[in-house]
Amino acid sequence: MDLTVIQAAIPKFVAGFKLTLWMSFTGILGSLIVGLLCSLVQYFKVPVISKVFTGYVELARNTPLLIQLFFLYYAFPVIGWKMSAETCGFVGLTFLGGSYMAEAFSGGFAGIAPNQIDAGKAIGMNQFQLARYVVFPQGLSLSVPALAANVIFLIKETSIFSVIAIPELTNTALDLIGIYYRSNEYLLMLVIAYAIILIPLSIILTILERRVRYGSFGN
Amino acid sequence: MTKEILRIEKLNKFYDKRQVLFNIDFSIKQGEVLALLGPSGSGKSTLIRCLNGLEHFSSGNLFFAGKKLVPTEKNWQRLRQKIGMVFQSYDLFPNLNVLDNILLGPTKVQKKNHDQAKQEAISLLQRIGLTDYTAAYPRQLSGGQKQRIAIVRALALHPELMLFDEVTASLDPEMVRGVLEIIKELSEKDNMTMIIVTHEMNFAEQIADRVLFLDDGHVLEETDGKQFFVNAQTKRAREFLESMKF
Amino acid sequence: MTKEILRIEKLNKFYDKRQVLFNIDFSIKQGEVLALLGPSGSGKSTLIRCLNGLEHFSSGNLFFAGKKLVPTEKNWQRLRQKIGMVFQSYDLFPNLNVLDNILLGPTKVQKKNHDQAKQEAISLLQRIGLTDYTAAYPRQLSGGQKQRIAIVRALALHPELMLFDEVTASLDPEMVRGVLEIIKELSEKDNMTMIIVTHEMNFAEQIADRVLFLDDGHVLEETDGKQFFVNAQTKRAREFLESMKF
Amino acid sequence: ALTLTACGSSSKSSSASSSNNTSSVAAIKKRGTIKVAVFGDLKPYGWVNKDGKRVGYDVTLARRIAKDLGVKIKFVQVNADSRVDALSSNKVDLVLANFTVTSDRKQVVDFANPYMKVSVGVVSPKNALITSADQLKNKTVIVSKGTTAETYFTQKQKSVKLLKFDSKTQQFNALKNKRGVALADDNTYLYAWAKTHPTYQVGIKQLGQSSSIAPAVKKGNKSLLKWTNNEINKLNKQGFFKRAYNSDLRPYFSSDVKPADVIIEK
Amino acid sequence: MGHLGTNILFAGNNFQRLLGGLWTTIWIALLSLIIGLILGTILGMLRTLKNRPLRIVLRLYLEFFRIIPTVVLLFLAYYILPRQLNLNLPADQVAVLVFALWVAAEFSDIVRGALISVPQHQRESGLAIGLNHWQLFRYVLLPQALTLELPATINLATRVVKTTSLLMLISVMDVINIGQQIIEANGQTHPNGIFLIYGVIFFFYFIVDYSLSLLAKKVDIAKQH
Ligand SMILES: Nc1ncnc2c1ncn2[C@@H]1O[C@H](COP(=O)(O)OP(=O)(O)OP(=O)(O)O)[C@@H](O)[C@H]1O
Ligand SMILES: Nc1ncnc2c1ncn2[C@@H]1O[C@H](COP(=O)(O)OP(=O)(O)OP(=O)(O)O)[C@@H](O)[C@H]1O
Ligand SMILES: [Mg+2]
Ligand SMILES: [Mg+2]
Repeated sequence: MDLTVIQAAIPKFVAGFKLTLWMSFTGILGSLIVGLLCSLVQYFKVPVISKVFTGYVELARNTPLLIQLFFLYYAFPVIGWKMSAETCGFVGLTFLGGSYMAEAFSGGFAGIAPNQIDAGKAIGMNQFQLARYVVFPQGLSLSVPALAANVIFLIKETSIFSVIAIPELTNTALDLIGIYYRSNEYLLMLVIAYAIILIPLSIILTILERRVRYGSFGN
Repeated sequence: MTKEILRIEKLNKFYDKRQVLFNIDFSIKQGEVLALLGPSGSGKSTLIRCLNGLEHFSSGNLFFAGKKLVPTEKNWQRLRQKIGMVFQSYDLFPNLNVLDNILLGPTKVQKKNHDQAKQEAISLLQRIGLTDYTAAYPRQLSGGQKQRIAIVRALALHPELMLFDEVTASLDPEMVRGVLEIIKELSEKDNMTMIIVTHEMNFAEQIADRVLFLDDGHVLEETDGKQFFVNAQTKRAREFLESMKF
Repeated sequence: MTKEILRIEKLNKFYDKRQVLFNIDFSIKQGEVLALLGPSGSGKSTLIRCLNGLEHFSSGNLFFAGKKLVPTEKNWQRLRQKIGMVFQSYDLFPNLNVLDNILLGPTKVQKKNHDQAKQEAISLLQRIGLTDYTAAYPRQLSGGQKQRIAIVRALALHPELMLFDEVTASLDPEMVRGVLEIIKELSEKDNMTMIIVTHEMNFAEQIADRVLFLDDGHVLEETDGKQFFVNAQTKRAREFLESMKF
Repeated sequence: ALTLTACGSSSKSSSASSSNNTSSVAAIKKRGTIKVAVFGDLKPYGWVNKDGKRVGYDVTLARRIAKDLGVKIKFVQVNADSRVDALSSNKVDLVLANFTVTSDRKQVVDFANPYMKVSVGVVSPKNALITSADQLKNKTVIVSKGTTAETYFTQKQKSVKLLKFDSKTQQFNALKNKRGVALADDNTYLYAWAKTHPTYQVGIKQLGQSSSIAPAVKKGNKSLLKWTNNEINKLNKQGFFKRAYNSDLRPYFSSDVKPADVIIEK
Repeated sequence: MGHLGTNILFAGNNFQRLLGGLWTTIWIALLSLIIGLILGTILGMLRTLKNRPLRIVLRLYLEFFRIIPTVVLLFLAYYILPRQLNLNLPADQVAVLVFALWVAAEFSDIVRGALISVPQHQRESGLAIGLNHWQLFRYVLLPQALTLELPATINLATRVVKTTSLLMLISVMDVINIGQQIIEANGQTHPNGIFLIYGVIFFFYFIVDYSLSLLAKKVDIAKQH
């Protein structure tokens, strides 16, 4: 282990670190939006669109991100659709993550006790009021654990972006290894970098989950 | 003759192909208390849930205050504001505190003035002796307290008819009394019209003006309250009453 | 004098720092039926669970058939074969059918001969009228049937003492009677020694030789069965009895 | 991080000491197979043809070496950036994957005698041909990770933006998708690639110094190094490389490329 | 379809080669699952014990595999393991090792969750008929946990299959690597072949994983009845 090697590589890792964070952030945000939209459409059984979304969820969930990225980055330009690597990464992560988030939200909505829905109806709520005051607030808190797991999962998935030449953390490490042949140092730095992102995040999410599980609604 | 609040004609209900309610006919007048009794699985819950559209009946008619209901979702939703219902499961919304649980219906559904609704809610809470719990969350309450608040939540909409489906069945025995007393007071002091499903035979005996005895989805008998418990008409009902005592 | 089966001396129980049982003393003789009554949270379940080591008591002694128990896990496990217990929750193993539920104890724990154990199990099922359900799985049974089988499962180990903790509390009212009748028969025909926690006061009145009334973790009174219900010694017990009737 | 705590630099800790050299000539012979790292997508050096067979100039050399050693051959497909690790982790005995000799690499592996000449070239579309390095300033150039082209730009022309890929397939696809103005790699494969892609041309034939390509063994593997050196010399004398050029390379090159541009003959 | 280069798929033995690659993918996934599930069950059981140091060690193990991306794990095992531990395995075995350890970590959490969600009264009624701890595990807790965790297990299996796509990065000749060889070998004759080949691979993965997902849904629904 050579400290000077590590020191010299820090700026590059910092750049990769920032990019990993940024790509994760945008991709997860996109996933949450897509997932919420999908799950709402599915919850209200909007005709036709809900079928289309179900198809999308199955397709995205059951194929590897790697292939999805290959398609976006290498195959689509052949038929004339060309996006930058970053856009491909964002679209790919959102495509995959949206389906995972949709499942998480749907799971939450489905987990609401039927007597809660009955109780809402019994005081005269209409569909929209039910969604707004019963399904949504309770479903969201029920889906928190699954959402949290997806957040971690999606951040890890950004490591695959190296195949489309996005210089995020994993790509940075592999590149440095290719140039300077210091696998021990660079892989160690890589592991540490992921740990710096994921350990605190995982702790925060666990606390959040526990909060929600013990139903500390409103306080 | 007092006003008829609700009437059911030839109500039939199927779950898939299985019929669970057969040609149910009955009506209830203003201020009356109707007890719905019968063995487990006889269709009591299904019937009472049909009355406010939580289950859709397969055929038959429902008249409310003399007017026939056209069973669209919109009409049901309007009707439900006039029919309060309390269930066996503690069904308060866990994400709202006691006051917000009570206010949700009046302010969001009926769009009443918030301050006025709040004043009214607090006076209802006073009546059941739970003003201290205005800001508490459901999980901080005992089962008996939750059920009393569920009753208040239904009352806050000023219903013309209240439905109670085994509201004490999940309660600790010592909690039962408090809840039943509220219901009794509602009938006696407020002259509230009510349909009650219960397994507390002593309670039913004290409160019911009339008893509808259900077995296997059929109304086996419809008898005056006092008479039913002393001398039920059908053998099945007498057997049932017997099994409820140890 | 008949043989003493179980004796408890100065039993204290803490959950963390909170004491929930205080200096409990009592004993039960062969063939006796002891009813453990008291309000919710008074410590009935905790006490009965201490008797077969599902909870570890913090101090005190337990004597079984005159011998003091050294409370190691091994000794508890041995003792549990002599003390049958049935809970409020239907506690059959859902992954095993009725027969296997009953046979698990005799064959795996007591290493009895499988065929012999099976014969015995079937004759027990006969007694409760459920031979048809030998191969059924718990989910195919009603609550009452499950509880009766849970009793048989405990009996299959030939216990010298049976503990019942509110075994009818989660049952549909019509199911209650069947289960209580089995328990009554066990006492009357088989002269089984039993400790019973129940909220069915009528039942307790009929079956209890002696009543231990608990309140807040203290034994408030220990009274002869007949006398307790007619004329309880303490005011607290009389209030309690009152609250149980509607 | 468990595995990483107690390690020295990769080169030192992993040098093959003579006592437990699992890639010595004797060890290979005893094992009966030699493991050789080759490319799988670098036509015409190491690639898999339509029938799924490994072919190419490097592959032909590898097969010959195995034959002369009297052992079977096992190919391990690598990418440019994993060639060093493949050796130092004992994944392979020998690298024959168009491995350019550089002073950096000499620190971490041992090169045998070279068998090919090479320098960094730049290929670009004919309609926007890049002919001098100056044209690349602030433009995006496509490279493969761990190649001499990458190193060249990283060290000598910092103003060029690099888009770095794992495999040759990916980098050429990226060029076709116009993800950069040009692609830099060893001129030897650019010649071949340009021939089959007539809208492209190798506008810069040589950037920086010319260097050579050689077989590589794990640092300190004297036994296999010595054997390979002798082998290369012997094959040279026998005209093996010329024959290999004619069969494996010439069909893929355009006519302006001469054997002397590529192979080394003494 | 002609311009998309359908014939590239059936030229030579291309299709068989792709299927061969798919088989590599599947056997690696399958073997890792088998090893991982067995190991995970044992670890999951150990994690319910009250032994604190043991639980901490197993928790660290779980977190390590949960936090480090699989690509990185593969590189670590492929390049670092041989040097530091002198354990030199071929790429496919490295893949099985990494995936099995990863599956074991994830599965131990599933098993643990299922075990502790077996209702408390099941545990107690087991004790009440005199079962010892091992008998309790063997006859009561484990069988119930196994049915509880079946859908989660199948979901894990789909993730393993998907993650095999990373094998190309450590030189395993999986379906994607072979697909790239075919694209490269036919590059100038079928410029659009890339679309078709990736499409076929996409479809392969989808078929395998979608059938697994359907199975998981079915099991889940069956469980609710
Ligand atoms: N959602 C449903 N789908 C199919 N069948 C149902 C459904 N709900 C109830 N049933 C059946 O309808 C019949 C009547 O049930 P219901 O719950 O109305 O009985 P009940 O008289 O309220 O019984 P209990 O006293 O146990 O509450 C039963 O046979 C029940 O199995
Ligand atoms: N696991 C536990 N941890 C902490 N406190 C407990 C626990 N179990 C019970 N308690 C407390 O011990 C006291 C006695 O509880 P216990 O369940 O024995 O009462 P009970 O008489 O059986 O009541 P019920 O009639 O409701 O079953 C209660 O105050 C309860 O809150
Ligand atoms: Mg009901
Ligand atoms: Mg209790």
